[in-house]
Amino acid sequence: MADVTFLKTKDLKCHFGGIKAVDGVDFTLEKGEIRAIIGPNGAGKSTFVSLLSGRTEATAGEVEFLGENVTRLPAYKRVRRGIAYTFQITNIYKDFPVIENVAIAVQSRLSNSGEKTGAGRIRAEAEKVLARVGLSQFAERKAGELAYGHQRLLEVGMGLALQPELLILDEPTQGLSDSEVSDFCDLVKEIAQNATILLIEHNMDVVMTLAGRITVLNQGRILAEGSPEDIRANRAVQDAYLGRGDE
Amino acid sequence: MGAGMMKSLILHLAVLVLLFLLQFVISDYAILTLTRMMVLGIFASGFNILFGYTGLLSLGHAMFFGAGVYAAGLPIYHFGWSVPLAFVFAIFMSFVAAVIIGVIALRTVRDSFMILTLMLAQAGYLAILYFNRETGGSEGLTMPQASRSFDFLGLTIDLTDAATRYNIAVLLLAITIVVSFILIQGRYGRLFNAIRENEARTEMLGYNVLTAKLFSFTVSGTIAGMAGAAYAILFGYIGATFAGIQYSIEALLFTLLGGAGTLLGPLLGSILMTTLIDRLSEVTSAYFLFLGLILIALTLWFPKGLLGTIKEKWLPWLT
Amino acid sequence: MGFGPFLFLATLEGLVQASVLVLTAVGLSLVFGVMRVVNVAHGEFFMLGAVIAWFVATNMPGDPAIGFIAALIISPLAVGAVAYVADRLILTRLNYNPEATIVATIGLLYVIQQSVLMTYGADARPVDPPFYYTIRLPWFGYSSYKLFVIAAACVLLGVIWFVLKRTKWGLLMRATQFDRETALAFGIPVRKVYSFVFAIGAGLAAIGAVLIVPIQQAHYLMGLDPLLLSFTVVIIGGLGSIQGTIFAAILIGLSDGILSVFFSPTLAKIVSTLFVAMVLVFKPNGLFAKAKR
Amino acid sequence: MTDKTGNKTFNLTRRTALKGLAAGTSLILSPAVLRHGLAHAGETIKLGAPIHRTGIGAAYGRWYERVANAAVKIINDGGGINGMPIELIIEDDGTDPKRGTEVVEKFATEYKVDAIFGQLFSHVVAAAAPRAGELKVPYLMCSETHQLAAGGFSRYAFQPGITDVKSQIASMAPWVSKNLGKKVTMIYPDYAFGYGHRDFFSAAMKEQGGEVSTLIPVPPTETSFSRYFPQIDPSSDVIYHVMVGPGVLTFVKELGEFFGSSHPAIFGFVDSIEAVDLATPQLSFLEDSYFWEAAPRYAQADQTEFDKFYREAVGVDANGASTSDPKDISTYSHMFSVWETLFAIKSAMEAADYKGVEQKEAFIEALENLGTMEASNEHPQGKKVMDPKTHQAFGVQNISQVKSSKMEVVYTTTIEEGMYEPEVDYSKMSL
Repeated sequence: MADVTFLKTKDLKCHFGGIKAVDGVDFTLEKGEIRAIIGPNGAGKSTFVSLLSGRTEATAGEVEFLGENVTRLPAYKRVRRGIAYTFQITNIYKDFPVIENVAIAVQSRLSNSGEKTGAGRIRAEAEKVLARVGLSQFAERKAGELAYGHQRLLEVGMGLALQPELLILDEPTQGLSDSEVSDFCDLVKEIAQNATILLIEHNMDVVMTLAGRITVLNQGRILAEGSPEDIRANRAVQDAYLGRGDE
Repeated sequence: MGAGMMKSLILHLAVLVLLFLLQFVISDYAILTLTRMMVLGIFASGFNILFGYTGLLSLGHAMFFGAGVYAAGLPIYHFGWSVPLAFVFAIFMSFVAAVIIGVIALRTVRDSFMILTLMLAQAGYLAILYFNRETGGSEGLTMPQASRSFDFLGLTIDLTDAATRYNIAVLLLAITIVVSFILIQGRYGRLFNAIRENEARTEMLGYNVLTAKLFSFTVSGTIAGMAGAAYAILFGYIGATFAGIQYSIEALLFTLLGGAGTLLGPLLGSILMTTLIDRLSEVTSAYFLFLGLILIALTLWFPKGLLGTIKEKWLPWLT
Repeated sequence: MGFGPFLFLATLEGLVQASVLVLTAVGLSLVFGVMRVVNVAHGEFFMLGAVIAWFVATNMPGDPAIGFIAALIISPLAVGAVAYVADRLILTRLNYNPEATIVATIGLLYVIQQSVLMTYGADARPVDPPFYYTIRLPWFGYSSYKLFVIAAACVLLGVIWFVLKRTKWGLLMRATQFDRETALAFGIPVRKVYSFVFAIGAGLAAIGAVLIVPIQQAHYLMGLDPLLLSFTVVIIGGLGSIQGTIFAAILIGLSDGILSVFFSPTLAKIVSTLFVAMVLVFKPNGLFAKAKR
Repeated sequence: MTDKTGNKTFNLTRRTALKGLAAGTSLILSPAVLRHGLAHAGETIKLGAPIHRTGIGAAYGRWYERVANAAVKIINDGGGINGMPIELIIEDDGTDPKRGTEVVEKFATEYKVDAIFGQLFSHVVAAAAPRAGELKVPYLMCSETHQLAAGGFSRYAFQPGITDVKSQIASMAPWVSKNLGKKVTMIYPDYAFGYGHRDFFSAAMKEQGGEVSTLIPVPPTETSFSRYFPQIDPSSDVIYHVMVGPGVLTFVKELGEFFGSSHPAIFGFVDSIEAVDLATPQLSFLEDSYFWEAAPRYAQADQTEFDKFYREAVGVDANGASTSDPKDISTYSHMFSVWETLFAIKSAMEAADYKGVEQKEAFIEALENLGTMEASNEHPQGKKVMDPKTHQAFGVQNISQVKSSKMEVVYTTTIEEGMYEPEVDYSKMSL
């Protein structure tokens, strides 16, 4: 096959002492997908995407991104290759203005691609990003003073500013109101036109609206994978959600 | 942003010009002490790059100040090097020291980083005592008369002359402020700030945080070393005390008093603290008591230091 | 003298140093562990303990032992009280912000040091040990009081262990250390716990000082060394780990004593300092850090 | 702060801030009028004394200050110098090289003193003395340091009140080798002060046909000493010790514990126990041991009238303690240097008919030519001879033995025993 796989993991493992958070995951992701990862609490979803982004070091196995083995690369190098990660717990520069939060990301992208990093250029690009996520009117506000939903948007905006190949969203709609959630879904759809999206999500409505395919993790392993319909019908998945999964 | 930067630039240049002009109006004594305050202000400015902007608290920065002092003073004393050569050499050696120490120290974070820098500085201090036959140990060495004046680019520079020393200090301060200004206003400033505020996030935005910290550490250590070299050359004495812990603490105090993360803060802190001690010691030898009370008061009512508070409340554009 | 006795003496000396260090460092470790603040004035609490011991011992009539025992009780209480007041007046108001606390405690350091200089003076003053007996070994003589210091430190550590693990107060402290927010949610008076921990930490430093003054003298500048050493011990041992602190104190006390057998003393200090530094580099969270996810 | 009211607040507070700034600036820039700037030149002789009031030298500083005040009072009561009273300005130098230099600069430029005297610790002197020379102020140290006679400073630096450490130490060697033994173990602090002893005494012993067989340097921060004692060569005749700082009582006590009753002869420099009461139980081990003393702390049977006069003026009793507090022990073997320095200044100024800075050169030449200063009320420690080349005065030294917790002089050296070839000639340098 001429095309390389966009993202692939082989027998990926991550153990903390005796806890097998991720225990042998083989996973593939094609370019342009919106993929959701679901699973009960403690299934290893967050650890799994942390392994992809490089925040956590794998105990064993491999991660391959665009044909390159990135397993041993530090996180920042993976970001430079196009893997962007947004945090589950909002992780922004709370004391900085909103626009500065995005500007930091923009500067990273520009300087890593060897482009000019003049103050004016960075600001212009940052403004564009803010407009896309709908935060333009808050540009000069302290990020920490934003409403929670807006902080989540800013978090996504920072990922977006990197213009990633792969955007990993870790429970992006947690704590958002219904109207915010639907706006958010529209935003993700728009982003998906230029980027592949990997989404950890508890809100099944969001998952069903957005995801093309769904991967179900349970106890560190892949339990099932398929289209939303397949997953809905899958017996094993229902069991996992209906109480067998401990923690 | 642009306008703010302009204002900030003008303010800093104005301060430098003011410092230059002051020599024509202030007393002889003020010239002498202000010279010393500026050199120590440079030291604290170097410290501030690391602490104020990048958020890394080193408790051992005297090791770089001391490295500068000795790398400049020893070749002059033992080999009769010319002053400019020794000065450049000292800056280079501080740079090398900063890179090596940085590579080691930056393997640790927060509390461990603090203690590790403290320990390394202590080892350096003890090494000066250990090699006392060369360094003069705690007693130190008085620079030879011959090094008190030198020819440079056709000019004869007399270091025993107060005005000459003052202007050299202003020049070095100007270089420090301008270099720092360019650094902080540029992309490294943004990066340093980002690391200070949220290191994990910064790494996940594609920055090589470790390299950036090492860069900051190196710049910081080199500036501190330059200050040390200037001290040795201008005041003609080198001694182990300059590598001791009280100088590491002093850099921290100057910075915190003046305002961490402001370019002029460390200088302001140096001037205020030294003046305070000087004036208080005229009326009481208990000046450390007052100093202690002032420090406590500062943390209670001016937690960001003087310029830091001014910046936060009134002048957000201040660099 | 043969090498064996030499090493034996160095080990004894190392143990005495470790004993005093361990008490001082456990105090710092408690403060560091529970309150997460760096108390730069800790060494001054140590010094204050020594100076108060001198005041008590010289003003107590009768046998030196009575003065010593009185000092052992009064000095830690007095120093603890000073620390308690400092915490109430300053640290609580700073909300225990780490940087502000460093500066404020540096301020406190100056205040204590200068106050002692003005009242007690610049002299080094001795306190009579409770007993004078010298044990004569075949190779050298050794002070029985020093052996008493080692024993006393062991007993005190036992008491500390008991308080921490077996009493309500210990439970409160450990709960606060484990998770401040949860502790608050469970109605633990965190502020009060903090003030008491700060006082107890200072009191422990004072006990260490009372034990040491019959060996070395009370002097207003004596606080710096214990401060640096305690810091080192606490970090090497791993933040908030009392066992780690004890282990590190013994390690550092002994290595300092024994290294000086092999190297010239200043070189020995350099080597042991660098050794500690390297432990930090390769074990950044200390030797006894709890595994973190 | 909202936009509406913001402006007003801004202005108000900015004004306040500016006011503060202005106040701060004027504080920094104002010449220190205060107490001392007011007197006009030619009315008084201004002498600046940077004293170790705080820092590691504080125990010495306290007594230096008392001696200086006592001497100035006597001079002023007697009509001052050339009809002008001395105005004594004292400031703390923190026993710190940086602060010490700052204070010297302040005396030179702000108070515009006629001379500076009184610094003791050698690291402070090493930093401050050259700066005084560059500011062209006569600088008289009361330090014992050999740096001056070694040629480290300038023509403005003098030490007229006390013999330098090289001479003190060298003059001890003949007596030690003759009376105590030829094989010496030396225990000394591992820093500058100790190196003088290490180098000078080793050389002087060699000249006497003896040797310093073992050197035991102890780091300055050390608080416990037992573990160093096994290094003492058991075949030594003499243990030579010199310890400074707060650790000395521990040192002696542990030495006693280590050795018990049989031990080599012990010889030390009294620096170890300056400001320390010999009658302390911890020091009982020193009984019968020997000490160098410059001035005998305990009034001797043959006490001179001069010593009596000096003790009374300063307020020191026959045991070397303060007359108002018998627990307050003086630094008797060093502090006389302040006294003698002040009288040397007086006599040189009188010789130069000094009225003000115009006669500075004459004053310096007069200091160089002080020549022999006989034992007198002005020189209670004994006769001194000023060397015009090295700017160093040489005097007699005493060896005392501890008897019943007091020191009895057993031998007094001649000045010649401590003389050495000049290493520098300051008098030929320009002013």
